[in-house]
Parts: sequence; structure tokens; C-alpha cells
Amino acid sequence: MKLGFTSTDEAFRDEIAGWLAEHLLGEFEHIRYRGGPGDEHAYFRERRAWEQAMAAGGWIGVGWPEDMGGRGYSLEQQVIFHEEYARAGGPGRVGHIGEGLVGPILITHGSRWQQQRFLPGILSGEELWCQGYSEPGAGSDLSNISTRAVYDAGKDNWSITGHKTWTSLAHEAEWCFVLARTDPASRGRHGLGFFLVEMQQRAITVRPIMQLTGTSEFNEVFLDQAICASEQLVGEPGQGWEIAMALLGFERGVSTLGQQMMFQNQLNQIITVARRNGATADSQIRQRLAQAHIGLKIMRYNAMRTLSGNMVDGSLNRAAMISKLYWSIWHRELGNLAMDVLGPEAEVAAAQPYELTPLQSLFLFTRADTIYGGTNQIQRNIIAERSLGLPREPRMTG
Amino acid sequence: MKLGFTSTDEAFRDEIAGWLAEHLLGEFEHIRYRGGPGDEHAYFRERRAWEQAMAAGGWIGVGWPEDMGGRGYSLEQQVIFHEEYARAGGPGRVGHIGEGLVGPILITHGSRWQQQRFLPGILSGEELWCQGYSEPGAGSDLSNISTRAVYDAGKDNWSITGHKTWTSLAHEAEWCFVLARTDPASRGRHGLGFFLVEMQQRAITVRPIMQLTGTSEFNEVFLDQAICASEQLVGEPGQGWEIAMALLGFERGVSTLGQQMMFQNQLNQIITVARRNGATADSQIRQRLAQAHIGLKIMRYNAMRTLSGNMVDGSLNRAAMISKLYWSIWHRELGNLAMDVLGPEAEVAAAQPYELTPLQSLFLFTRADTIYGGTNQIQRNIIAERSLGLPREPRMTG
Amino acid sequence: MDFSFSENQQIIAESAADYLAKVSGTAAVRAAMETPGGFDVATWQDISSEMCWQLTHIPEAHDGLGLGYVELCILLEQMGRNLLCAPFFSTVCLGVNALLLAGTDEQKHHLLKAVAQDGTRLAMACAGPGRHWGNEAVTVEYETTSSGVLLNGVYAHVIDGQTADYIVLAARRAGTRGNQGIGLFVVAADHAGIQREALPCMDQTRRQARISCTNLELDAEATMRNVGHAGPLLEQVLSLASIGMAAEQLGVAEKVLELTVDYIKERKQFGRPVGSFQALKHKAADMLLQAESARSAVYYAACIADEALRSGPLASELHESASIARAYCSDAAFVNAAEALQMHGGAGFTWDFDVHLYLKRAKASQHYFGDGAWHRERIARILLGETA
Amino acid sequence: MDFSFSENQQIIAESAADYLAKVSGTAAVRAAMETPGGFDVATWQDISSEMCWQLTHIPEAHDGLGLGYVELCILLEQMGRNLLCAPFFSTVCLGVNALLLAGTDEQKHHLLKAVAQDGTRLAMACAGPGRHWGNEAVTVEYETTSSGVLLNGVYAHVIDGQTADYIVLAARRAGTRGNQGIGLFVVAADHAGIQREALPCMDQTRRQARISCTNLELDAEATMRNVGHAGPLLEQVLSLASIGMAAEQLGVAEKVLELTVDYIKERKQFGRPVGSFQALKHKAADMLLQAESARSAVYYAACIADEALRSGPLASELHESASIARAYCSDAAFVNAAEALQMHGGAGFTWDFDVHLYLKRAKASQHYFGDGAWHRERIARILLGETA
Repeated sequence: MKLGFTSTDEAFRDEIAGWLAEHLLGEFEHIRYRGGPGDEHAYFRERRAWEQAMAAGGWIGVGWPEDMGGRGYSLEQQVIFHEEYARAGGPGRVGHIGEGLVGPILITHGSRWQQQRFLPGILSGEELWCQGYSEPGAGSDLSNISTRAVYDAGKDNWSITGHKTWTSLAHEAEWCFVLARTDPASRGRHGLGFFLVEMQQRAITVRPIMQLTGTSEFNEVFLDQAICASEQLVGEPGQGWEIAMALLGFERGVSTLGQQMMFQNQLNQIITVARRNGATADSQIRQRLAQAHIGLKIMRYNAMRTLSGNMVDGSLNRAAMISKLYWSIWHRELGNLAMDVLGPEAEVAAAQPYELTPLQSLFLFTRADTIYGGTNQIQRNIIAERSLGLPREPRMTG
Repeated sequence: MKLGFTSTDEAFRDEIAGWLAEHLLGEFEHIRYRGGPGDEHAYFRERRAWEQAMAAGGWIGVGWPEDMGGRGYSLEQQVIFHEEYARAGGPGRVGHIGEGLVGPILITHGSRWQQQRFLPGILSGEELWCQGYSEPGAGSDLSNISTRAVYDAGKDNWSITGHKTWTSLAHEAEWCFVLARTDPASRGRHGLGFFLVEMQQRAITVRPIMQLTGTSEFNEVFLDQAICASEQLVGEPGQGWEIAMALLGFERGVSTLGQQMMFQNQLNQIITVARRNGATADSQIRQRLAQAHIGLKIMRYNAMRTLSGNMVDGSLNRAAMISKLYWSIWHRELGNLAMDVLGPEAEVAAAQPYELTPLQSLFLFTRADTIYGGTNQIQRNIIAERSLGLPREPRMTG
Repeated sequence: MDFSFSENQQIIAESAADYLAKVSGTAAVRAAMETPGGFDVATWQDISSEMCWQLTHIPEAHDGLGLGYVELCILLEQMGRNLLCAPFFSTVCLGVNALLLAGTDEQKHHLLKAVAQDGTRLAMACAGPGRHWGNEAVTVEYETTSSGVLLNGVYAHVIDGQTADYIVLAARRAGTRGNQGIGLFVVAADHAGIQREALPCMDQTRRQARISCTNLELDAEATMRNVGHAGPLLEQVLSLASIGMAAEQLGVAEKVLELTVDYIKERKQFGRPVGSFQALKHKAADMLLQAESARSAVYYAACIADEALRSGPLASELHESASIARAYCSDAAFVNAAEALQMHGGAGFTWDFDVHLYLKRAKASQHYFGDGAWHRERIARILLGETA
Repeated sequence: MDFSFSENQQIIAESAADYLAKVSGTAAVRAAMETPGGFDVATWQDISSEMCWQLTHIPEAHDGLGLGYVELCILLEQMGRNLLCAPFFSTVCLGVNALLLAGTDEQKHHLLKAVAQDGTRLAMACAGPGRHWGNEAVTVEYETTSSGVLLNGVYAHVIDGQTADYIVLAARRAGTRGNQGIGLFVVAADHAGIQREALPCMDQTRRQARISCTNLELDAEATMRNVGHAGPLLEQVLSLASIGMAAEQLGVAEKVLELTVDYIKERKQFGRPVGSFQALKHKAADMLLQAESARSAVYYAACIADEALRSGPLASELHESASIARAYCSDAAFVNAAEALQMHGGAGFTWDFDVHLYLKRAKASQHYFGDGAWHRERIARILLGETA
């Protein structure tokens, strides 16, 4: 066990920090700290341009192996990269699904053709991705997927029909990875396929979901015989579940440290408010601010442990198993704390008709943190069963 | 809705308060505030004598109908009775199971013979009762009772064999009511009988359970062909469950107000400590003391609602449904608060080898409040299913 | 001692529920909350002229119905359940209570009649900018002049301040602090020297305004009782208002539980209603515990409020019972609404489901007239005998 | 940056677990805790002369093993898991740390050697009666005399004070307050002027004593560094001790989870293992979250402790990381032990099951060296830049 970074690492820190200082201004100045969760609808065009600026600087896929077009940076360097990016107020990445999920899964499970076709578009920031997992009838119970994929031997392609939901970026992304049932007779985790589907086709309709914030960054996606060429099926028919689970593993990778820097920025904002309005004199608020600080530090230590226990392959250790449950609860309480630090002021929005302040959005949006990507109830089931080996519930189906 | 009592009620208050002031001294002086939960092993002989002194004063069964030997007091008067008893530091009643549970159930479900045989012994304080519900394999799942009762037509009596546990007073009581299976083929709630069993027989062995406090007020009771005359079966064979449930209803009667006065005495002790050791300067402790006070007040209001909604018949309304869950959580936290108010002092026991202080016993003993009489998990199931009509869990058995 | 509703009280509750189901259903609330004023004028007219709810606890001597605070809380509970958008709370729990406790005979005669007959809307302004409420938070100052008094300063969060016809103003004699030097005044909202700015609110079902007084000149007519020593009166008004808001919060805590139970009975996952899973059942049970306990706290406090308004023997319990009700109900409403949203899964996160409206109301309510910690600290002072 | 155990550290953990399973199983613990001294002398002899655990982080220059605080915490975690009854914590986390930070070369040479070679037992006495710890809680006063110093006063809760051979005493120059005027002294426990009273404890696996000093005369030899200005040194020792206790608490938090998981896999109700019920599964998952997070907090703090002992670049994080670890682990150990007892049902309430032993240790540990709220308030001061 050792803390701190080598001088080489620190040199690298100066490099990325320097690059960001040079580039994150001018046309991009006003999108600093914007576009994070709860704000993903903001400044989309500028953030897409920024994604390409990042690509030009060679800052996309820094953790990917070099033979895949990445820069093969060490874990420490990736950590530093994400830390500095968040520290500089780097805007919410519109390419994060491609870089963080699709890229890694294609690198580990994709065909040579798929790698050559899709990785460059991600690295250049020119092709954005969204994910087609959840369905109205398959929220917590992902294995209940009812979207169907039918193979047409004549055309050698798949025809996909179904209804996906909670898809962010769907109205902007060029591509979507879709979990669909290749075997109509199958149930549960069997008979699923993992498809790479082009969004620009008549057979696909995107409908934004209006959220409690009054904004929309999630969408419903309706597929009505959407076409997917057979070489765009990752792995074999029936392997979909395995691939989907491997992909979820990547969500807990180094990017979590960047997320934590974003959390740190939010906590700092709240502390600034507390200093301004005298909440720092309230011993209850002091306890809660300290609690938030403690929670965030430990979140970071948990992540460091996870990463040190070579997580790069996406395998889960105990510290990783709890990460979603941990951060979602912490973040939700942070949103609540923000309101309570503001006190009566918390009510006052930014503008009519219903434009919320960043802290109000934080409060409302973090209510979803404990829901999407597997509700906390599901998280606890998984932890109890996988990490503690407790018996499964009696299942009615699946 | 109206608060407060009539002048008649207040006159009654003076009467009982006066009687207690006159009698709760001399040989009884040192048992004031003793013998409550966690302390039931203390001064047993004196408390039995006190029970009989109470009887002599006509203070047992005050709420029973007059034709059953009670005094038929109004609800208000019973409330006042229990309040004054606790306020005066009246010792833990050794006859409470007889007066609070057996009496009422015999009045509503007992035969004339059973009423004539058993009510006088309760009213005179000469016959004490204990309860034989729980079994090692039937804790939360009371319907899993495996104790068997076999009828002997020749002798016209029942022979009962089984293993009961968590039976307080078993080593002192003359009588025990036992839930046993009259139909060996039955399962779950069916085929049970409710028996009144004499404790003084060779076929019954009592073994004390040593608790985390180092004391024993609960016992295991082993019945090996214990004999029970057929007229001592309450109701019919197969009615046991119905009777047992009706009896549980009485637990939530007026006596809860007396319990709350005991809680008040405990909270007062803790506040006294806080004043002495300066914990009142700790804003966290202040919040928790206030929380405890608020919780106790609301517990009282809940009870007042329950009683006003004529609970005398033991039927359950919503405020009554939550009462066990509510008070057990409150009381457990009170024990925890007591330790935290004491701080480092909390560790220091009364004497070697392992004599605990009252507040230490409170802390440890209240850990059981959320377990016995149906764990809080069970309480929540019952509330969710009965009060909210949520669907039952899929059951494997029963 | 009887702690159950009388038959009359039952009827009031049921008829209020029926009426509000008609005028304050989801569609009506969502329409009203989008309007500039934040409420539907016709509905308010109907409530004030047909139902006459604002008269509930006003004595008959002042054209009121002469009922009690319990009856008032029964109505407020129903309004909370339905998120009624209307200036009822501000008019009755703040305005009317201020008049009853601190109004001169003249003011009572004149204004209570107006409230009774024309549905005149009242509001009360007390706290300046910052996180506090109560006497210590009064920052607007008054100075005595030859003709009366002159008020200067800002009120930060005035409920329904923008749409009120008359406003009760709390101010302090220049240079005083805490409970000292407090005076109450009542003035027409369109009086010169009063600037009102409507504030956009996260909870669209209840509006607030920022009110500035610049050399606001008031004469004896506007001056309420005990000027310069009205601190205790203000504190009583705020405790009465707190009890009223606790009743609304009770309504919220109960309604979100009902919404949730209905939802989880229907919604299926893993081949069974999600409401059959222990995790959700147990949360629902805890929500019921919160709601039932909130109910007990509210109606006990309501009985005490009656005692206070009629100087009964238990009047001295007003602040304690108000703080008990508020400390408990503020948390109960928020915790239940938050759990409800979680138990609705993704659906609760959408604009179309009502849960978020209740979550926002619950959060906003936590911060009016002192948050939970503030009320617990007040209880601690009472408990430890630290207050006079 | 590498935040995983090295192979050596893995081996230390495993061998410690094996060893303690032998010498500190349930039976051994229950036997030791009934003894007057509270520990088994032979076991202590074996630990100190055979295992030499007390030497873990003592530099080689002082006959120590020269390992780090991480290795020490690995041992402490295992001791917590096994509720080891032994004066290890007092000797190493208090005594040795005090010597390392505040001892004169003479004292280090003399006493560390004694600890190394004869298993000499150390303790530290600092806080007087009351609820506090740290400098502000030092009530014993010293006055300078011609021959040295004279100590008078009482130490309320001295861990293993009754059985220690040498005791480090914290005292303040008569008349000083807070961080001012603190001096540290080390003295043989049987010194005239020291009265020791063993206190019966709720947690029988860790003993404390009350120690009174009556005109206790000490010379220069007994006086430790920076006398009169040793406040910062004392605070550092207490932070190091806090980290050590956090490691024990981590062990408790993990062990009770294991006991519980084993129990609920076996115990059947309603015809299925109770561990298959969601309510219990979810509580177990929360317990794991607590234990894993406690682990992260402890070992990060342990790394910082090394920095502090070696004046590394991150040494200034000592107090913050110690308070983070303690604030989290104190609650984690108690909450997990409390949940464990609940999940054991009636069985957990019996003397025969071990859960209550862990519950008592967890509760006792919450109150040593500042409770959770105290550490959070310290964090708040650091966070808001209110401390120098």
C-alpha cells in the first residue's frame, strides 16, 4: 500500500492540466461545469464540438490499448486524467457511453470488423452512442426484455422491434446498443442478443421523457422493425446477457474518480453557500457537511481500492459491488443537504416559468440516482446474493 | 375531540394516588421503580406480596366488568390508574399476564367454569400466570408450533409434550397458557388448542435462559406429557389460533399508558444525567433528547387515539397496528441515548463480577424490544398486509 | 378525554375530500400552478363564498362559523392531500390568526368581516433574508414619527405575498434585538411604500414573494396590539401557523403513501407485483407509521391551539405542541414523499406522475417557520427549562 | 498509488487470523474476560515474546521490526475480529506511540527496549472525569518544584490502567486551559502517589481503571518532550490511537456480518432460510457496505499514520484522516453489531451467542477518544478552515 503519485505521473498531470487550461476557453469557456447529470440537455452542440477538440488533442480513449487506437495509459495516469478534467470543470462528455462502455466491450468482445468500424468514430468524437437496455416492463428486471430481433436469412440482417426507455442522448447519438431477444421462445437471461443499431432510420422514433425537473435528457426509443446488419451483432445470438453484464462492469472503472471530482465541485458550492448565509453556525448543518465530506473521501478510498485490485477487466470485487449503492445514497443526500443549507432560499428558482438553479436540479435529479442502473433494492439483492452468498428469493418467473 | 379529564376522574386520580402513597412504603419502599422489563428478576418475593396488597386494596382488574369481579372502571379511570401507578414508581406487576391477558381472554372466550376457577386467583394476586407461545422452531413464525396435545378419552384429559421458550415468570407462576397442536396432521394456524396448564407437575421442567445482561428473566419450558384436564381447554380444539390472536390484541390496551409512564421515568433519569455531566451542552445530544421527548409524546397521543377508538374489545385500528413497531424502536433508541449521554462513563458497571447499572440494563435489554412478541420484520409484514392490503409473500409452507 | 373525531368532524372531513376531489384534482392543480398568480381565482371565490372555509375558526361574533382549530386542521389536511393551490393558508393560518391574537377591535371588525364577506386575502410578512424565522429573524425596522410609524426593510419569503389584499407586517423598533421591540401592523397590500416581487418557486403549488418597505408610513389604524412588545404575540401566531402547516404535511404524508400502495399493487417485476416484495412492504409499513404518528401529533396540537385561542388551561402547551407537530410532520411528509418517489421507480421521476409535486411541497414546507432541527432545539430548551 | 495489500501484508493478516483463532476463540475470550485482570497472562507472554506483535511499527533502531502502521492495523483488525483480551492496544497504540512521538532518547531507549524484550505493558492516562477527550479534557495539574514536578488530580477512564507496568500521564500547568500548558510524563505504575482503581466494565473484553495522583513527585527522567507545550504531541498520539481503534472496529464490523450471514443461512422460518427474505438480505448488504467502507477509511488513515510517524509529505492529514476513520468506523461497528443482534432474533439476546460481546465492544469503542459527533465537528472545523 502506498499513496501519492510518482514524479512521472505528476508530470503527466501538468500536461493534461496545461492542455485543458489552453483549450477550455473561448467558445468553450461558458460550458465549463455544464452538461453533467441533470444538465445533460445543456449546450449540446458546443459539447459535441468539445468532444472533437478532445479527440484532436488525443484525449479520448487514453486508457485503451495502443493497438486499438488508445494511448495505453497506466491506471495512475487515467486517474489523474479524470481528476484534472473534473477539476478544470470539463463539461459533461457527450461521448462517454462510446468511450466508457462501447469501446471497452468491443475491445474485449467485438469482432475485428466491429473494432475497425466503430472504435475510430468514438476516438474521433464523431460518432456518439446511446444505450438501449431498459424497457417499460423491464426496469429493475432487465432479464424481462421483450424487444425482439428476427433474423432475415435472405437479407442477412436482423429486424428489431420493441420499446426502450431511459435512453439518454437518444436524440443526438448516431448509434445505439440494443439488448433484444433473438430466440422468441426464450425467457430471462437466455436467448438475448447484443446489437449495434444505427439510429438514423425511419423505423426508429425517439420521444423525450419530461422529468420532474421540467427538462428532458432521457428518452423513449420505439423500434419498429429497425434494421441491423448481421455483422453488427456482438458475439453470438444468446450471448447478449453475458456481454451486457460485462459492459456494466466497466461502469465502475476509473471514470468513477472523475465523477467524484464532480461531486467535490458540488460539495464545494454548497459549502460556499453555507459560508454566505450563515448555515455554518448551525451545528446540525456542520455535522451534515462533515458527513458529506467524510462520505466523499471514503467513496474515493473505495474507488482506489477497487482500481488497485485490477478492475480494468471489469471484474467485480467487494468494494466495487457496493459502489453504485454507496454513491447514489451519498449523492441523493448531498442534494438534500444543498436544500437544507439554503433553507427558505432553497425554494427560489432561477427564473419563470420553471428554470431551476443548479442546486435545485441537483436535489431533484439525484432522486433518480438510487433508481436508474438498477434500483438500490436490486443493488442490495445482488450484493447479498453475489458477495454474501445469501439464498435467492423464490422466483415466480425468469 | 377533547383533552383533559372530568372532575370525577380527577377525584379518582387523587384516590389511587393517595392509596399508593399510603401503601407503597415500609416493606415495599425499596421495590419502587423495580421489577420492570430488564429487571423482572429483582425482588420477586416482595413483588408477589405487593400484588396481594394491591388485591386487598381492590386495585386488580379495575377494568374488568363487575360481574366478573372487576370494578368496571371507565376508560379514563383506567388510564389514570395506570398513569398514577407508574408515576408513583409502582413495581413491575408479577400478575400482569393474568390481569392483562388471561383474565380478558377468559372473560371473552372462557367457559363459566374457567371464569369461576381462574379469575378469583388473578384478582386475589394468589395465582400467577406465564405464557407458552414461542418455540425454538416457532419464533417469528408462531403458526409453526410443534408442541402436541393428545386427548385421553379414558382420563378425559390432554397430555401435552413440547418445548416452549422466552417464557418469563415460568419459574414462579402457578399457571401457564399453552398453544399446542390438537390435530397432529394439521399445519400452520389450523388444528391448534389453547390450554390452561398447571406448572406444578413433574412433567414440566423450567430452565432459565441467561441473557446478554447476565441475568435471567426468560425461561425455556419443557413439557413431557404434561397433564391438562379437558375443562382447561379454552374454546374448542382447533380454535387455538383465533384465541391466541384475540389475546395479542389485549396487549395493546390501556396498560400501554402505564408502560409509557415507565418510559417517562427512564427519560427523566437520562435528562438528570445529562444535566449532571454537561451533556446538555452538546447540541447533538440536545437534538436527541428532544427527539426522545417528541417520540414519547406522540406515542402517548397514538395510544389515546387507539383507546378512544374503542379498543377495549381488542380489535386493531391503524394507530394500534403500529404501536409495537413504534414503541420498540423508540425504546431501543432511548437505551442507546442513555449510553451516549453518559459517554465514557457508560462503560462503568455497578459492581463486579457483572452487575450492571439500570441504564446499562436499559441499553442491553431494549435490544430485545424489537425482537420478542413478533420481530419488527414481522410487525412490518403484518402492517403492510393487514393495514395496507399489500400482497403476501409467496409462502413455501404453512 | 376523547381523542377521536366527532360525527360532525367526520362529515367535515368527508365533504372536504369530496369537494377537493372536484376542484383540486391533478389536472386542476397542474393548471393552477402554471398561472401567474399560482391559483385559480374562481376556485378561491367558490371556497370563500360558497364553502366559507376561511371562516371555520373565526368566532361568530365576527361573522365566523365559530368552530375549532381541529375543524380547521381537518380542512388543511385535505388541502395538503390535494395540493390545493389557493391563498387559504396565508389568509387563515397567518392573517386571521394574527388578527384574532393581535388585532384591535377595529381591525377585527373591519378585516374579519372583509375576509368573511368578500373572500379578502391576507398574508403575513415577518422574516428578513437568511435561514431563520420568529422574532430573532425580524429585520424590518420601524421608527415612531409624529403621525405614526415609518417602516424600512425587506421581507424575504412571504407566502402568497404577491396576491394578498392585506398584509400583516412584523417589524422591530430600530436598534432592538431578539424578542424585544417587536410591533405588528396590518396594511393594504397596494399601499404606497410597499414593493412586491413574485419569486419563481420550485414548489409551484405555493408561491412566495419578496416584499420591500421603503419609508412605509403607517398610522394608528394600521398598528396592532402591544406595539413594541408584540414578540410573544408573533410567536403565538407562528406556532398556530406551524400547527396548520403540520396538518397540510400530514395530508401529504398520507396521500403519497396511498399513491405508492396503489402503484406497487399494480406494477409487476420478476413476475409478481413489486408490492409483494418485503423491501417495499416494509418501507410502506414505515410510511404508515410516520403518517399515523403525524396524525396524532397534529390533532393533539390542534386541540391545544383551541385552548390557546380560548385561553384554556392547556394554553401554555402551545409552543411545545406546535414544535412537536412540526418537527415530526416536516420529516414525515418529506421522508414519505421521498420514499414514494423511490418506490415508483423510473415513473416517479417523470413530470407526468404526481409524486414529484408532493416531494417539492414537502421540501418547501420543511423550511417555513423553522426546520426540524430548529423545533427540536426549541423542545430541548423547554425540556431543560431553559426558557422563561 | 497502490491501495491493495502487498503479499507480505496478506501473509501477516492470514497468520494473525490463524494464530488468534487458536489463542482467542470464543472459549478463550469468555475465560479471559472473567479473570480479574481481564486477560490471559500466558497469551500476552506468547504474543509479546513469540509473535512480537508489539514491535510491529517500532523502528529497528529500538529493537522493533520497523514495519508500518498498515501492518499494525492489519493486526488490530484481526484482534477486533477476535475480541482479543490483552493490553495490546494500550501498550502499542497509546504507550509506544507516545514514546515514539514525545519520548526523550533516554525514555525511548529504556522503555521501548523493555517493551521489546520483557513484554512490558504500557498505558496512557489523559482525560479527567466527564464526556470529553483530548487536550481540553486534561484536568490533572502539575506544578514545577525544585526537584521536578508535582501532579495532582484524577484520570477517569484509563484503558488497561490497572495492569500496566508504566503509564504515560498527561497533565497541564496549573491554571492553563485547552491546548495550553500540556505536559507528558512517563512513570512506573507502582510509583508512590499513584492510586489505581479497576472499574467493572460493561464490555468485559476491555478494562479501564480510575487513576488518582496525589502529590505525585516526578523528576526530569519522567518528563517527556516539550513539557508545557506538548498539546500538539498529545493530539497526535490520540489521533494515532484513534486510527488503531478504528482498525479494531473494522474487525468488529466485519466479524458480526460473518456471524450473521452464517446464522441466517441456517436458521429457517416460514419454511425457508431467513436469509432468503429480502428484509434481512438488504440489511446484510448494508452491513457489507459499512464494513467495506470502514476498511477503506482505516487503511487510508493507516497510510497517513506512517506519513505522520515519518514526517512524510501527507503528515498534515493525520487528524483529518483519523477523524474520518473514527467517525465512520465507530458507527459502522455499532450499527453492524446492533443489526447482527436483531438478525439473530431471540438467540442474539442470549449470553451463549457471541453477538452481545461484539455489541458491547462496539458501544464501548464509540466513547473512547471522542464519539462520532465529536470527530465530525472536528472535520467541520478543518473543512471550514476554522483551525490553525
